[in-house]
Amino acid sequence: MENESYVKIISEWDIVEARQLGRNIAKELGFGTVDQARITTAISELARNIYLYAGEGEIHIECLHKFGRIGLKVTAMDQGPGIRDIRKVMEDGYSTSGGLGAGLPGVRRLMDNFDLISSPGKGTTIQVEKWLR
Amino acid sequence: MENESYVKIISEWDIVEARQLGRNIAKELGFGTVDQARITTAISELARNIYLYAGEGEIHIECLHKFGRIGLKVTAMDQGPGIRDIRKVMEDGYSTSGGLGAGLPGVRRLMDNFDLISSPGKGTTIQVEKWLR
Amino acid sequence: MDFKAILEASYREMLRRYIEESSEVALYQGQMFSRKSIEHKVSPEEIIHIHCKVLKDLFPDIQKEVLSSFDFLMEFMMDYGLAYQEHQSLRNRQFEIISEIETAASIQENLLETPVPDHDELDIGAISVPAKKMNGDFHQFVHERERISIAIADIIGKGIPAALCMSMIKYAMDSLSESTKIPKDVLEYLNKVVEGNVGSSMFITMFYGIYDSVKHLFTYAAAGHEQGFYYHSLTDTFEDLITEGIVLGVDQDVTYKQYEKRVEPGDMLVLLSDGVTESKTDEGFIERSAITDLIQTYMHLSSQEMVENIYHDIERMQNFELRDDFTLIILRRKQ
Amino acid sequence: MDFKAILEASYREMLRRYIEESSEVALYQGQMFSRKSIEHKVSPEEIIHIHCKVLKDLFPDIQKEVLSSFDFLMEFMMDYGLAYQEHQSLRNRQFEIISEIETAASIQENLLETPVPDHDELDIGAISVPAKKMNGDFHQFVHERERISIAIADIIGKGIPAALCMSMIKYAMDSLSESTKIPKDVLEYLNKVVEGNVGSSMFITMFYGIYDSVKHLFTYAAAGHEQGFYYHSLTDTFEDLITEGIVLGVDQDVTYKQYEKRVEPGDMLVLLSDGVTESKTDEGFIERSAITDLIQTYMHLSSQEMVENIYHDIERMQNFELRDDFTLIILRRKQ
Ligand SMILES: [Mn+2]
Ligand SMILES: [Mn+2]
Ligand SMILES: [Mn+2]
Ligand SMILES: [Mn+2]
Repeated sequence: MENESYVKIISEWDIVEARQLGRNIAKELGFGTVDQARITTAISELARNIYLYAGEGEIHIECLHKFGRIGLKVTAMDQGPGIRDIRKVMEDGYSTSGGLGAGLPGVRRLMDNFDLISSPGKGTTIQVEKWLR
Repeated sequence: MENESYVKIISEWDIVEARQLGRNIAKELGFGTVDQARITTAISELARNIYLYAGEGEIHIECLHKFGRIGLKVTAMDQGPGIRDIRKVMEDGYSTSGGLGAGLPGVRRLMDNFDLISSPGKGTTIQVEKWLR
Repeated sequence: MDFKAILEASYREMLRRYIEESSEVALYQGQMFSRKSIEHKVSPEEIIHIHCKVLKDLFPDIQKEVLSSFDFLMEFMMDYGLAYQEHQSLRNRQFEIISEIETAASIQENLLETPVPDHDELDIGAISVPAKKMNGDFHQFVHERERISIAIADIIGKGIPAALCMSMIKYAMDSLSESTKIPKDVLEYLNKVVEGNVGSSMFITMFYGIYDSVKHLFTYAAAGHEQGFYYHSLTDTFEDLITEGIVLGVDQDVTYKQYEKRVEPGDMLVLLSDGVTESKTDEGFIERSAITDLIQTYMHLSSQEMVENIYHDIERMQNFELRDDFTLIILRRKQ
Repeated sequence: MDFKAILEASYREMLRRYIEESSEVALYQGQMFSRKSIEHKVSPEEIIHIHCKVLKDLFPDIQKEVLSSFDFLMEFMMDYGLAYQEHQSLRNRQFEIISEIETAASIQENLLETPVPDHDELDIGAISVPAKKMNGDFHQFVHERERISIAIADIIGKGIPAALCMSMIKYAMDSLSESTKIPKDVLEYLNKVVEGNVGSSMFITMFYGIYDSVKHLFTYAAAGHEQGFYYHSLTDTFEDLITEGIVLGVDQDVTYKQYEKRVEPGDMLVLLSDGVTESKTDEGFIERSAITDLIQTYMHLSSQEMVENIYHDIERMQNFELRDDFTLIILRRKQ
């Protein structure tokens, strides 16, 4: 297993590929079925956001080994329009109201760490991590 | 099958008996598994309320035949302390916050019709109905 | 042992028992236990996972395909799980907001407290009840020597925005210099304040009157406010307190007309907000005559008892749901 | 065909495909479809029921016990289903309240709008962001001839109650007569207003300063407010703007000390609310030195760009959750 793998998100099929990649790596690292599904759902959401709002971008998946702990890190990046009001999209009930799915608060809940950098017009990078318990 | 059956609620075992009675009648009337479970949950909640707040009371279950439709009616009655603020107990999020379960708003959701009469110091009567679709 | 381990062990035991006996007891226990897992924030996809695991233990020869079907079910439940976690967080926030509104409402109540003037020759009663937590109606009594001024205002709109706007009006009223205290001047001044400060989205109706308790002369003016009543003791009849004038906040340069009324012994001034007259019952809006009927009914009581009884009657007519803030003031010249 | 029939048919097809191929595509489709069923308010116990029914169809020889296990699972999910329905209803109510608060917030924003003064020799930047929807921080610039007055205040508390209180302060500031506009007098006057009007529950911290743009002299006083910074261009060092004085609203008869500072070219005044310095990150509260470090980082930019960049950095450090209202003003004398 390489230390970092990535999927280019251009079509909806790539979302599935990113999910598959994430699930495989999560499994190899020893995550249980529920956590595998959570990691996959988070990746799915991030990839779908790229597909829907930025048109294209990339999902990178890395294995983490820090302080004797094992984890998985997902980075979603795009050069899309960026997020104008970050606090708004991080608000509960904002994205789910239209059946838009988990949204970024959902991604944050599914994972252990969450970080977001976005500049309007330049793009968005989201990094999330999950640690093996 | 008689047209009306009832269970006296005195101990926690009677809650189970009321549930069983309700489930049986619902089944006989032709309700599907999901609706059987809903009716049973509603009865369970009403019986439990009697057991917890009034000490004792009764659960009556009737078959309804009206306008060519078939239904089931549950009446929960007690001579307990009554409900002081009806608008409060019918409020969402009020009873569920402490893990108290569905509460009366839940019972209302599980069934088709809901009616409540309560006088402080005299007791409470709740009637709910569910119709076969 | 942490809750998830307890959950798994209990689930196994309850499910085993249910499959053996098909008993209602096991189902009841299941339901009781599910509340505990809700309390412990166990999400539904975890329940599916535990169910699958327990099945595998209980039925070692279960079809592989049936087990794998649970992966699909779990995936399907994932978004339900998230919706459910969002629920927890929304509910907590909701409780926060409600307690905040309650604090604000009690600050407002403090701010607007206005004792009813006590006067040998006058009997005054007042009641003001918000439809929601915060009051968008305003009333104020000021008693200076022989003059008693009475203001009653209604912000168009209810709730928090109205309350915010009203605390400004209150402040503006307090900073009125004594010389300006002539009804039409007061309204013209407040009109400028509202126009300048509140923005185009807010309008306020207002009635302002001054009772001279030596001459028993009531001087008043109004800005688009619900008309009050005047009760003539001599003829036992009611008359509308007709006033002209546009609501505050529409136009900087409005002028208001001023009116006068000589008040005889036993006569009454009835001032109100539209929440009183526009009360909606099952039979539709109540008529203004219903209010005067109620006043007739309770006329033998003190003014304060009158306004309270009328409020309670109207509250009940509306099934205990106020659709608008309700303010009613009665001033009677004693016999 | 109604949604439940579509759901059942699609579920069967997706599950069959998943069991055959074990493919990620089927799982993805499942997740997408589950959103639709959430939208259509299908509760989780119904999903369990459908799953069971489909299994029975797909595997006619499935163990009877396995099928009956689903009755138990369904019972267990019942309360989850109710919690989930409650979620829908709470969310709707919440949106109602939130829209009310948003209206109030936009009124407030209108009310508090204060354009940053434009001056040949000064470069001023200001940002004020509420932690919740409504701002409990206040700032105001008034530019009259050579004098630019800067007020910055913080209501102890946040949200609606603070906002209510603040609209009064704003009104009191507006009614200051020009003669009173000496920092210590302003604070002493406002102290009386707060004491008299707001009640014992509310306290306000405030900084008030006047910049004389001819003499380049900054005169200021403060009431318990978070200390600002003074940047000396010559030595490239920061100094705390130390002030003495109790918060507004505690004691009627407080007097305030007044201070002066001669501002040299390139020097900066940094005024803030405690929401800036008491930002809490994962590593604990940020140090005041973190603020001056950020100022150093962005010093090559305009004052407005500086305050905006500093805000965005601190917002991110806090995971986009502000714990308090955030107000930051920088005034720099141009080189
Ligand atoms: Mn109103
Ligand atoms: Mn009204
Ligand atoms: Mn504050
Ligand atoms: Mn603060």
